[in-house]
Amino acid sequence: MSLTLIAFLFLSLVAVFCGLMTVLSKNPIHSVIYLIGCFFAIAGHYLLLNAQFLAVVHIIVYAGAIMVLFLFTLMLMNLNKESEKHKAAIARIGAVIAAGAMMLVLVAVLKRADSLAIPSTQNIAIGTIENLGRVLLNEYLFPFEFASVLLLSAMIGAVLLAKKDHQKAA
Amino acid sequence: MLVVITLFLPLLFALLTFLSGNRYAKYVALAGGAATFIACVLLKPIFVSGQLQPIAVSYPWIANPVVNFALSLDGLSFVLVALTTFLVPFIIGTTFGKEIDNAKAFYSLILLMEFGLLGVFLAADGFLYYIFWELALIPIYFIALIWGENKDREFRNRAIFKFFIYTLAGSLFMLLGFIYLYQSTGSFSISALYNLNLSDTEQSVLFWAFFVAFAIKIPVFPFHTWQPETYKEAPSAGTMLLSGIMLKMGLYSLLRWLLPVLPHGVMLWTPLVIVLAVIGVIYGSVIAVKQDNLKKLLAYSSFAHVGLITAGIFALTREGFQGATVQMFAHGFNVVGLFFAAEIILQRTGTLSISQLGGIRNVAPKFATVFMVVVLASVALPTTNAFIGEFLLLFGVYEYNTWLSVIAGLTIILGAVYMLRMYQLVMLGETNDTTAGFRDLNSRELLLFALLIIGIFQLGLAPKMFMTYVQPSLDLILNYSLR
Amino acid sequence: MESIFNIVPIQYYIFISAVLFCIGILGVLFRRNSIIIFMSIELMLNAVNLLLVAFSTYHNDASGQVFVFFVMAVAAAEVAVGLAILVTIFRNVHTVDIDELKSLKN
Amino acid sequence: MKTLIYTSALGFICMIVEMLNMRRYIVPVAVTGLAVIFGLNILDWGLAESHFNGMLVTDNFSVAFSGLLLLIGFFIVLLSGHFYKNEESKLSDYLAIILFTLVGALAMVSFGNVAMFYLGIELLSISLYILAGSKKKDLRSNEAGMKYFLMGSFASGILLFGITLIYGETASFSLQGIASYMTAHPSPSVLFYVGVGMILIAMLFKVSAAPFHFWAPDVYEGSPTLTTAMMATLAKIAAFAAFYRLFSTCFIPAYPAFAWMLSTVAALTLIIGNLSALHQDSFKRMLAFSGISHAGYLLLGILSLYGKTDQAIFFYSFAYAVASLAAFAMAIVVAANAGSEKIEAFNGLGKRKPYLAFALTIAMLSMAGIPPFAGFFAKYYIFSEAVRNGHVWITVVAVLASIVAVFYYFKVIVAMYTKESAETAFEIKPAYLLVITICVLLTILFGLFPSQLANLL
Amino acid sequence: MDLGFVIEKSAIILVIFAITMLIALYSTFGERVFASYFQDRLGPNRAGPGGLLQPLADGVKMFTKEDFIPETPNKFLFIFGPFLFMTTALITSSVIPWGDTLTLFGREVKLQAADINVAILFVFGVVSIGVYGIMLGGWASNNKFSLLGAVRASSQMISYEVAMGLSIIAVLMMTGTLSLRGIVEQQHGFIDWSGNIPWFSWNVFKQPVAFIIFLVCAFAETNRTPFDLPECESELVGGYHTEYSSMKLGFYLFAEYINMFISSALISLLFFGGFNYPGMDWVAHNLGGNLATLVGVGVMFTKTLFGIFFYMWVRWTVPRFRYDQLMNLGWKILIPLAILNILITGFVIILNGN
Amino acid sequence: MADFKSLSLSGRKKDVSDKDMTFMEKLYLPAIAKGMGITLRHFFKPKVTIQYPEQKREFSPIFRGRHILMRDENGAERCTACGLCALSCPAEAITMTSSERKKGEEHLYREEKYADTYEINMLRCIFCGLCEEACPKEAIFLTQDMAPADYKREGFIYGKEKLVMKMEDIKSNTK
Repeated sequence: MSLTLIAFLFLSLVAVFCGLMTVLSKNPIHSVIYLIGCFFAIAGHYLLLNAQFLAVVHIIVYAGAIMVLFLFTLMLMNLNKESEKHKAAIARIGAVIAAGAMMLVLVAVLKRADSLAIPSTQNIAIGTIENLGRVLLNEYLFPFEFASVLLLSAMIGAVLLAKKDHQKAA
Repeated sequence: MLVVITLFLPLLFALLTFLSGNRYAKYVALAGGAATFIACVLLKPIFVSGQLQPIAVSYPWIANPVVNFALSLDGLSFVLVALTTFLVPFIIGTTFGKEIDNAKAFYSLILLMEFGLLGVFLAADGFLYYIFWELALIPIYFIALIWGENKDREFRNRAIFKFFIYTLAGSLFMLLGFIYLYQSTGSFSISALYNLNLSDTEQSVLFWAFFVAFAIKIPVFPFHTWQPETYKEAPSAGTMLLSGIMLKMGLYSLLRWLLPVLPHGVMLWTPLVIVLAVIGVIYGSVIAVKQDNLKKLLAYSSFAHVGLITAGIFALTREGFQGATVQMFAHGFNVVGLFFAAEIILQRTGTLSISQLGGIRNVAPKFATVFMVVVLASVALPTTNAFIGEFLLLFGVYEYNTWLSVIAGLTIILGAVYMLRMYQLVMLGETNDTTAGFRDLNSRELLLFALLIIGIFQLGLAPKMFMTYVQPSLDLILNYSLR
Repeated sequence: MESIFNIVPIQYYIFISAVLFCIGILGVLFRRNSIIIFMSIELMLNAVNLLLVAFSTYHNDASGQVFVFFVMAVAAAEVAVGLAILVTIFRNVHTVDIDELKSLKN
Repeated sequence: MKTLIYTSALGFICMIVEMLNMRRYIVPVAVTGLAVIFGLNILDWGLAESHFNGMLVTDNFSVAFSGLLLLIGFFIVLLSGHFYKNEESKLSDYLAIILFTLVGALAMVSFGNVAMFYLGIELLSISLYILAGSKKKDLRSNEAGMKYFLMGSFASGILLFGITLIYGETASFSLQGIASYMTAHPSPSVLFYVGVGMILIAMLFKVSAAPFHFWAPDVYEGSPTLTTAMMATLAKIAAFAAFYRLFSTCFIPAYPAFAWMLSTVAALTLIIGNLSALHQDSFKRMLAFSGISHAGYLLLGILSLYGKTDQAIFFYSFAYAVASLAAFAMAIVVAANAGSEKIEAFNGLGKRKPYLAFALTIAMLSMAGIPPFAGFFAKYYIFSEAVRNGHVWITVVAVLASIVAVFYYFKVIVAMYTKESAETAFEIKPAYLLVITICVLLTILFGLFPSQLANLL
Repeated sequence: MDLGFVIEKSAIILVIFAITMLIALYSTFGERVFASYFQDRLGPNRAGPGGLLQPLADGVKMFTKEDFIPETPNKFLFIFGPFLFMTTALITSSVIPWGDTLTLFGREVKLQAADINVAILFVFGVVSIGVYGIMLGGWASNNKFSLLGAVRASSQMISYEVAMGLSIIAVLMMTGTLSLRGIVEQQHGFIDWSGNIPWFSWNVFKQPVAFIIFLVCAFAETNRTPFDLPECESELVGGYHTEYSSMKLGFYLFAEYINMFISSALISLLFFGGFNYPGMDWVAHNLGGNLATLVGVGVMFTKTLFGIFFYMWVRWTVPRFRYDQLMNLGWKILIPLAILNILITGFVIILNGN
Repeated sequence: MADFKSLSLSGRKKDVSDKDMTFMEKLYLPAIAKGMGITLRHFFKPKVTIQYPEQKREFSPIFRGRHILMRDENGAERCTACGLCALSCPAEAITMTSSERKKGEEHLYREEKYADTYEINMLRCIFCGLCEEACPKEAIFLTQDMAPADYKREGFIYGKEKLVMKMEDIKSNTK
């Protein structure tokens, strides 16, 4: 067992555990924290895969912005009371079976994907910011710009929806 | 070119009628009907050295799929076009005595329907034919829906809707059939379809795609269930359109679009169809005997008659074809006359229930006379038009199968039974409260009946000329059908 | 540099992300709290991102990692909008339980 | 390409116009802008280029669908001026979002790279989530937004997983790259099949095909009607165009493996959509189910992908779009006047407003597929392609389904012409009249001369 | 990984950790002293000579106070909050280059714990995690004031992180690297003679606008006056740490000073040339590289300490913002300004490039 | 009353104005810099702190501090417990009980009647000096000392043990 494999297994374990706990925690705040843990594990995977830049961006965006928003919303709504009712037992069992079956199918099917050859070398320059920037702003320039329209639309929308109307409802 | 004008005149007048406003709508509509009739008369195909020359025009219309605006007028088409163009102004004329609200819409729908009907009879392109087939359906749906007689709105809506769904369902399968044919030939043109050679399995499946559509329209047992209700619920003008002309669409289509196109399919299923048709004949007649509602009785009688025509067509003999054509024409006149009479009764007495009527002859002798003539024509008294038709039809069926013809022949007896019983109950006997104040025919109604009766006897006494028109087309169709 | 996939086969990455993805699906089906459903969706997206990066390294192709940026941008936008919708609902009914949202069922 | 850029620019312009305090010019500016862009779009006809390293492709397919989407956008913008009159201060926001939705849709019909496809579908969806939930005080709207959002993002998660697996197999995101990989490797590994399957499922979610349709009726009913109109037309058409482009260029080899699935889904969609529409009281909900069933017909077009069915899909989309826009415009008008979205609200319209009733009748007839309206030819083309590609049985199902469809479309017609209602003032804004008239005219025009449109592609 | 490397790094980490703690410790003292000086007072001067042992006394006081945990459903989070806040504050110091290379025992020793190529992003990432400490702590306190403080803190930090990042981008466009060491090394000396026109090499002269934005954002990120809304006593009775006592409170307060220290260090690295000083070449040439490096370290610390002083200076000058003013400043002024700055920088770079 | 608004008692009144600020003013930076300058100036100003235990401030000659109950030159208490001080006290801080002088106590109390207990609540006392003025026997005075701090409230109720002049101070007093 090389160090890398151990790291991989550890990170995977953490990711899966945190992922499961995200789903199963009763308290939404705990879910958020587990999810952040999961994100850290995934960032660790990115580092293993030599995508340092992405790892950091992942942390900034997901842990630093998105999850803060979640937490923020949860706090505003004050949902710490663990008052969530469970779905009907049948629905829950159904959900577990459905997801489990999906997983089984995926894993079983993808297990057959052993035809993928192992590449002999790995270009460590791929994940550097220079290289990513080059690809992003040459080949993917247009999607990059397009994403800005997307973000703008989301921004307008979020303001539109979340802002309270000041005029009295007629 | 004239054929195109004939076709589009009703459409033009439909627009004019709609624009002319409620007050003048009926006159404009009548003018339109008359103009179309005149155009039709002018259109009369010509004989060149004893041979009838079909008129054919074709303009490219849709490039994908290849659809041409192709019209063709041969003898068979001409007969039906003539029937249509004659009956539409007649039917418009029958409505003059009645206040109709939103008259402009009513009359323009009638003319629109005429447009569709003419299109069906004239189209020489499968797709065009299909479009006209559907186009004819929509106006009659609205006529029946909006101006229907019965006060029970829900019931009426359901009945009319049943009719619509039935016909539409049938026609959609026909569309599928056409699509399939188009995939095989790459063309919708009638000549291409006539010369198509499909395998027997294909033909036998396609047969049903087409036959169901036609059978519903005709209607053939067991596709007839929409008919009596619809006839009863529709306004009389609508019923006349339905029974007088629209039925003929189905019969005409059998001759024009089914038999020659899918001869093997037809061969395969003929026994079944004839049996169904004969069942329809007997069934319709028997039920008719027991009817109390005049319009429903007429509807079942009509059902019985068209059953016989269908049987005649599917006998695939010369006589059967001839009889079918004659009877189509004759039935158009007769049934319209009957429904007109029913309409008059309804307007004067406010009821169609046979049991409530009686003794009208005592107060309205003129009406009693013309009604008698029409009733006799419809029971196929010799010298009337229907006699020739029924005779030829029975002969055709006889050639196919003796026993069937015997059973079908019962229709004459049963027809006489229920028609005369009806006449007796309605017209003869003692006058009662409902019929006491029955006004006799006015001059307009008399004129209309006179026109009708002339038509009845004209065909009954001199069928020869009629045959000369129709025969070449029938021979052609027969050739293709017996391929 | 020697490829990491000599030590950790690419299949492992496919598995781990498939498992995470399914956990996300489980969350969507299992929970009633819409915020948690929402988080489960984020988990699904992250599973995908992980796989994208793995494939990107595997193919020595940077476009996979670039795609991850787009996914992140989209996720951020989705979160903004989704939470805004959540807040509007919460203002009206004071719950985020999706099974309570039944006014549209006939 | 130009189309897409100019449309997003138009969105910005709308916001700038608001900033300059010229609120009453926003709608005219947007409408004019869209008309100009429509013209510019047509100028691209016949080009076959790709831009920005193959991110965007201009070909006849994209130009035709862009034109259609711009037309829809044009109508929606026309209607929006009055629709949002109570929230005038937010008009520019709404308009900008509507235009950005349009941009997303445009990207979905002209993408040359999966990245653009993904971003386009997300821009479209996110904007629609916003619009769906935009009636803040209305719980139904909130719910619609929430449901649409959860389902939409769930679907995009699945879509992404599919895209990733495809990337894992082919090492490329560009359609060209994937296609050339496929020609080089005719028997791809299981990754590819799973990927295509997941993309397929996600797309079925997005186009609300059964059994992934459960969100659609609720969302359609709860959203503001104009948004519902956008979802039913703009979003659905863009999704189908993208569906077609994606599958026809890249995934043909994997296609036979999924044909059974698609045909099952199409059949289910047709059956469920039509049968559920039958017993709806709400006009909007009825339209929602009818939208589901129309998705079933369009799926027939996708199913027959082997032949070149883009013209059939295009024509169907067009016919469906104009007819439903007319219907939705009517729904808005009637709901504004009668205060109800039930079918009973249409009672007696035939007497009170014969023209509107006539227009709606034509729209309904067209949607039911009755000649000579555009909807008939749409169905004809779809059926004909399906039959040509040997999918006879599913076509029979489709025919049966379209018979069922007549039932609910005619419910409205019957209500308009035979039911009575109290005489109340009935008011209609010119913009609505204009949109309805244009839609009906187009329906009739392309019913009479369908090949002009169908032969475009 | 040879042993020498491990030892070297361990030593550096230890030293940096110690220095960081020490400086933070004395910042608390400095705060009080400077506060009194600005108010014409003397400040604490009793504990030890000149009051130098005051921080220790404070520490002892903190440790010996009662460790009180309020009635809360989340005891774990209540404890976890200050821990997280402290940890993230400390982690940041690992990527900061405190000096140039030192040659010891034949080894080139970089005075930095880790020279990673995405250092700035790393800092941002860690800072963005730091907000959880406040949020979780404030939320877990089960107290309205704490919650309000936490909510304010999180929204404020997220908002200003955007402007901060944007302002940095303009700098990064010029430097072309994300490595802090790289950025510092580009600001070599004081005056850059390499170009056509000699110009100051420190970034503050090239990017004054970015500097100002960064500075303002740094204040907001560290929750210092005038942006100390999350903990303002007059409104929120201490904000997110109202319920905290003993060492957990100490952690919060302490972490704030560490943050201050780190952000000052960042400012001096990014804008004031870090360990560069005028005439360093001359020193290196004449007095040896190691000495020059040591001077550099001194310079670096001087700059950093001045930064801390500046924090305190501002604290006693500028009054606290209102909440809406804070958000307006962040979103409506700083972010557009930063974007404008990026645009201008971009234009200048393009013009220079051609 | 017309210029009531412009009336300024302190002479430093400034009219509030909401006029639009100029761009430079809106920047705030000059103002902040100015403010920074002011604070910095204060940083270097001489400090005003008096390090109390070591350094003390001069008291004013009229400073009124802790009370003292005087003895005469023989060491006898002057107070006769007449109660005028308590009466005059606006804060009602003074309470006392009186007793008859016994035989043999003349060296202790100057008059026949004396204060058995005499308590001043220093928490209430406002150091106005009215008791001093009211006293007909010149028995109570306010000194220049300050009342020291205490840990408990009870400690601030000064009884005779704290109030009465120490014997060793008599000499200085007689001067």
